[in-house]
Amino acid sequence: MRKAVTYVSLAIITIGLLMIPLGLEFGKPHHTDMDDYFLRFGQEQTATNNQCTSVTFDFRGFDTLGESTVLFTAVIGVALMFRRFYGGEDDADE
Amino acid sequence: MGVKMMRMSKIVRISADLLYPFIVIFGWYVIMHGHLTPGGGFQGGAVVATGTALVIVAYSYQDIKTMINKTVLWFQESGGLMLFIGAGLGGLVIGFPFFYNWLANSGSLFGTTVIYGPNPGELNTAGFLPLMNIAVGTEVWGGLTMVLLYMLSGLEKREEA
Amino acid sequence: MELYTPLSTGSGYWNPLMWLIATILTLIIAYIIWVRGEKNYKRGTEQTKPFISGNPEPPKGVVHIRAGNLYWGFIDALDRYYRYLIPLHTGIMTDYLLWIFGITAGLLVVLVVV
Amino acid sequence: MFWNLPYFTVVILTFIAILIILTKKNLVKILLGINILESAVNLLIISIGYREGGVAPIFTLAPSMTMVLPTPQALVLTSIVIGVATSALLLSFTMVIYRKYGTVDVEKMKELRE
Amino acid sequence: MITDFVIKNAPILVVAIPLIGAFLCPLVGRISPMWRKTWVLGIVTVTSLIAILLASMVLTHGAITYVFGASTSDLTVPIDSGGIPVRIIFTVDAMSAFMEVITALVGFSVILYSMVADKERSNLEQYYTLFLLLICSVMGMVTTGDLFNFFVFIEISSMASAGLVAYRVEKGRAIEAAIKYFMVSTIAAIFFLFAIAILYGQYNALNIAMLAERLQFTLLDKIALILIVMALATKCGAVPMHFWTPDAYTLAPSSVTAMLVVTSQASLYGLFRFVFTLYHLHLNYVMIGWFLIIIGVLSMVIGVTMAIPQKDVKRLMAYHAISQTGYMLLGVGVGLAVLGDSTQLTRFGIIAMEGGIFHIINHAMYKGLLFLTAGAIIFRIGSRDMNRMGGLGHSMKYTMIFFIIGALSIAGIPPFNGFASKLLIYESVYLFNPFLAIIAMVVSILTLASFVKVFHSIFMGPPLPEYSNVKEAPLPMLIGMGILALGILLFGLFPQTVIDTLVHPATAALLNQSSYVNAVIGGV
Repeated sequence: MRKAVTYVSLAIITIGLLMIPLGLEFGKPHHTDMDDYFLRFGQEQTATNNQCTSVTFDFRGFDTLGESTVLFTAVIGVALMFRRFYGGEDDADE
Repeated sequence: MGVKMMRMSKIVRISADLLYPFIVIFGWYVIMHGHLTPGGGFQGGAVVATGTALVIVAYSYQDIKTMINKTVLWFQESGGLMLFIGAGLGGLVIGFPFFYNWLANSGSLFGTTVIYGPNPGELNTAGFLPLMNIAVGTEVWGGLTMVLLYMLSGLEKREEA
Repeated sequence: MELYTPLSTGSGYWNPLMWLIATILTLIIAYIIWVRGEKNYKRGTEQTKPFISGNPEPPKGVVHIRAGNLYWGFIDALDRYYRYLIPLHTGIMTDYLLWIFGITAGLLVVLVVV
Repeated sequence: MFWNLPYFTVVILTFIAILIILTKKNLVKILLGINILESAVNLLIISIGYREGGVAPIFTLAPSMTMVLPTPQALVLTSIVIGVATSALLLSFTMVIYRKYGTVDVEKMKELRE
Repeated sequence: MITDFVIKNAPILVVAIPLIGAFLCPLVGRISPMWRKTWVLGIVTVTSLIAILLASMVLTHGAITYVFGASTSDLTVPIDSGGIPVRIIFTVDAMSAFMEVITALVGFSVILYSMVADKERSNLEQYYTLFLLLICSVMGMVTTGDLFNFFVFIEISSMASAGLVAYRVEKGRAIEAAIKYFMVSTIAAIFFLFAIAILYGQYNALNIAMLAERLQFTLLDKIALILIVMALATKCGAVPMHFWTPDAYTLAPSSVTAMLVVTSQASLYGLFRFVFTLYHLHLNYVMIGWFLIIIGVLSMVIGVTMAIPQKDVKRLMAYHAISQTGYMLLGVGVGLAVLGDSTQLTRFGIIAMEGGIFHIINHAMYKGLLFLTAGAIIFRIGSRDMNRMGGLGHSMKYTMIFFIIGALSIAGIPPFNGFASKLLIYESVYLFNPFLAIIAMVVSILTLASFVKVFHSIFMGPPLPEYSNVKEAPLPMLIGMGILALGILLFGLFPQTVIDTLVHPATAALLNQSSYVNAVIGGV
C-alpha cells in the first residue's frame, strides 16, 4: 500500500515537473527587463563591476542580511544542541 | 582514552601550520575583491573556514580548545552581523532609506565613480559593498568554525563516555 | 453614531452586553430564590453529611476521577473510527513526508486535469 | 528538446531526491536526499538565468557585453547558504538523536505517536 | 525629530530592531541576567510599540510601501526602469497591519511570561536570541512584499522554531519533535522555492504586485500555485499535513508554544496573501476554495476527535490548535469559493472571510492564553500528564480563572471572542452549505466537551496530598496571561468595533487586488 502510494505520487510529481522544460526555453528567457536594468544601470549606481555582488548586496541586500541571519540562527541552534558538552548544562524539568 | 590518539602525525600538523596563513590570505583576497572579480563575502569566508577546518583535522580536540577561544568566535559572529546591519543603517542615519548605498560615488572611502562599460577595475569603488563583504566574511568564518567546533565537542564526549 | 454597535452578522445581530445583562438578571433571580430556601439548615449537623445510601463516605483523593477515566464511553462508542484514525499517526517521519508529497500529487491531478 | 537539457536534469535530480527521501530509512541518507533536492532547485534557478552566448555579469575586462542575468545568481547564492545552514542544523539534530536513541533509523524514532 | 524618523521608517524598524537585539543578545546576555532581561524586554517592547504605531498609520492612511536602498523610501519604480520595481519592497496593507497587531500583542505578553517561566533554564542568552529571531521572522513574513524575501523569512522562522523546540535536549524526545518539524518545514520551503523559480523564470519578477500584474494563467502557474498552497498549508499545520504540530507544540517550552501558534498564523497569512493577491481571479478559485474548505473541515473534525482521548495537556491543546485552524481555512475558503460572482460574495462570502480572519486574532489570543496557563501548571507541579493532576483549583485560583476564560472562549461560549467569530462563520457558511455549518457547530460542542475534561481533571476535586505545597504562579506570568485574557474579554464584548477597525479593512485589502498593485507600481 505504502509503496504503491509512494511510486504513484512520485510519478505524478515527476510528470508535473516535466512541464517546466515545455514551458520554459533554456537560453531564451521570456522577459529580461529587470535584469537588463541591473546590467545597464547597476554599474553606475553602485559603482561596482561585479553585477552579481551589486545585486546580492545592494539591490537585494536585505535578502543577504536574512541569509546571514539564517546562518547565525543555525549556529545558535547547534550551540544549543551541544551546550552540555561545551560548557553549560542541561535543565531537567518534568 | 583514545582522545590523544586523534591528533594526527607531525608531518600533517606542520604542513597544516604552513598552509593555514596562505589559505587565510587567499580567503581574504576573495573577500576584498568581491566587487571586482567572482567571489565575495560568503565564498571567501568559507575558504577561510576551510583553513580552520584543516587545523581542526590536523590537531586533536584538546589542542583546538586551547588554541581557539569561543568568546572570540561569538564576537566575530555578532560583530560581523552588526557591521553588516550597521552599514545598512548608515543610510538611515543620514536621511536615506535602509540599505541605501551611501558610500558609492561619494569620493570618500570606496567612493570612486565608475562609468558604464568594461574597465580594468579599481579596488577603491563600490561604496559599502566591500564593507558588507568584510562583514559577511567575518561572520561566515566565525559561524562555520563554531559549527565545526560544537559538532566536534559532541563527538568527543561520545568517545569518552 | 451610537455608543455601542452590536455585531451584525449577515442575517442578524449579536449583542454581548444585552446577553451579559440578561445573565446577571437570571443569576440575581436564582440567588433570591436560593436565599429564600430552607431556614432551619444548620452547618456541622447531620444535614451536611453526604448520604451514600448508608455506606461510609470514602476518603478524599479517592473520589477524584482522573483524566484517563473521562469519556471512556465516547471513545468506546467511536471505537471503529479511532481504530482507523489513531494508527495514522505513526511516529515515522517518512510517512509524514509521504502525506505531503501524496497530497501534492493529488492536487496536481485534480487541478491540472480538470 | 535537447537544448532544454538542464531542465530535464532538474527533473531527474528531483526524482532521485524524492525517491531517496520517501524510501530510505536511514536519517543521514534522507538528509542527503534533501541536499540533492536543494541542488535541483538551485540548478533550475541558475539555468533560468542563462542567456545564449552570455558571459558572467562582471564588467572587469569583460570579453563581451551580452551577459547572463545576475538576479538568479544572487538567489542561488542565498539559497545555497540557506541549504548549508539547514544541513548543519539537521546534522546536529541527527548526532544528538543518535546519541540519545542509539539509532538513525527513522522507523525506530517513534516515541511521539498518536 | 525622533518621532518622524520612526514614522518614516516604521516598516523596517519592526524587522531591524529585533534583528539588532538578536545579534547583540549573545554578548549582552553574558554580562549578567539583569542586563539580558532588560535588553530582551526593552527590544520586544519597542518592537511591539512600533508595530502598533505602524498598524494605526496603515489603518488611517492606507497601504504603505518601503523601498530598500532607493534614493527615497517611496520610490517604488525607478524612473529609468520602464515601470518595473527592481528592489525589495515592503508593502504594508491592512491585512499585514492586522497580523502585526497580533504579533505585537502575543509577543509582548509571551516574553513577559517567559521572563519568569524560563529563568531556571541554561544558556538563556541563546534561547532569547532565537526568540527574538522568531518574532523578527514573523514580522518580516507579514510585512514583506517580495516572494524571495518571504522565503528567507520562512527559513528563519523554521530554524528558530526548530532550535527552540529542540531546546530541552535532556530526553531526546524534544530532538525527535524538532527533527520531524524541521524536516517537514524544509520540504515545504523547498516547494516554495520551486514555485519562486517557476514564477521568476516566466515573468522575471519577484515582487508580488509585479507578478500579480504580469500573471497570465499558464500551466506552470497552476503548478506554482499548487506548490505554494501545499508549502504554506504544511507550515500552518492543516490536516493531513498536521503530524508535526502535536509533537512540536508539546515538547517546546510553553512560552515558545504560544509563539509557534503565531508563526503558524503567519504562514496562514501567507497562504491567504498569495491566493488572493497573487492569483486573484487568475486561478480557478473554486477548486482552491473547495480544497481549503475540505482541509479545513478535515482539520476541524480530526483535530478535535484526536484531542479527546489525549492524556497530555499540551498535546490536547495542540490538537485543538489544529482544529481551530480549520475554522479559519473554512471561512476564508468559503469566501474564495464564491470570489467569482459578486452577489453571493456580498451575500455571505465577505462575512465568512471576516469570520475567518477575525478568528485568526481570537485564536492567537486564547490559544496563547491556554498554553500559558498549561505552562504555569507545568511550572508549578512539573508534569504534563493529566492523570497525575487534580485539585489544583484550591491553590492556583487566578490560573484557574484564566483557564476558564480561555476554555470558554475556544469553545465558543458567549460572551467571549470565540463566539463572535464562530457566529459569523456559522451563519455565513450555513448560507453557503448547511452541512458544513452543522459540522462546525458539532466540532465546537466537542471542543467544549474536551475542555470540560481538562478543567475537571486539573482543577476540580479535593486537594491532592502530593500537591499540598503548590503555590500560585508568580506575578509576571499572571500579568502575561492577564493581558491576553483582558484582550479576549474586550474583543468578546465589543466585536463590531474590532470588525470595523481591524477585520473589515483586512478583508477589503485581501479582496481588492488592484489597490495592492497600484500601491506598489502605481497602476503603470
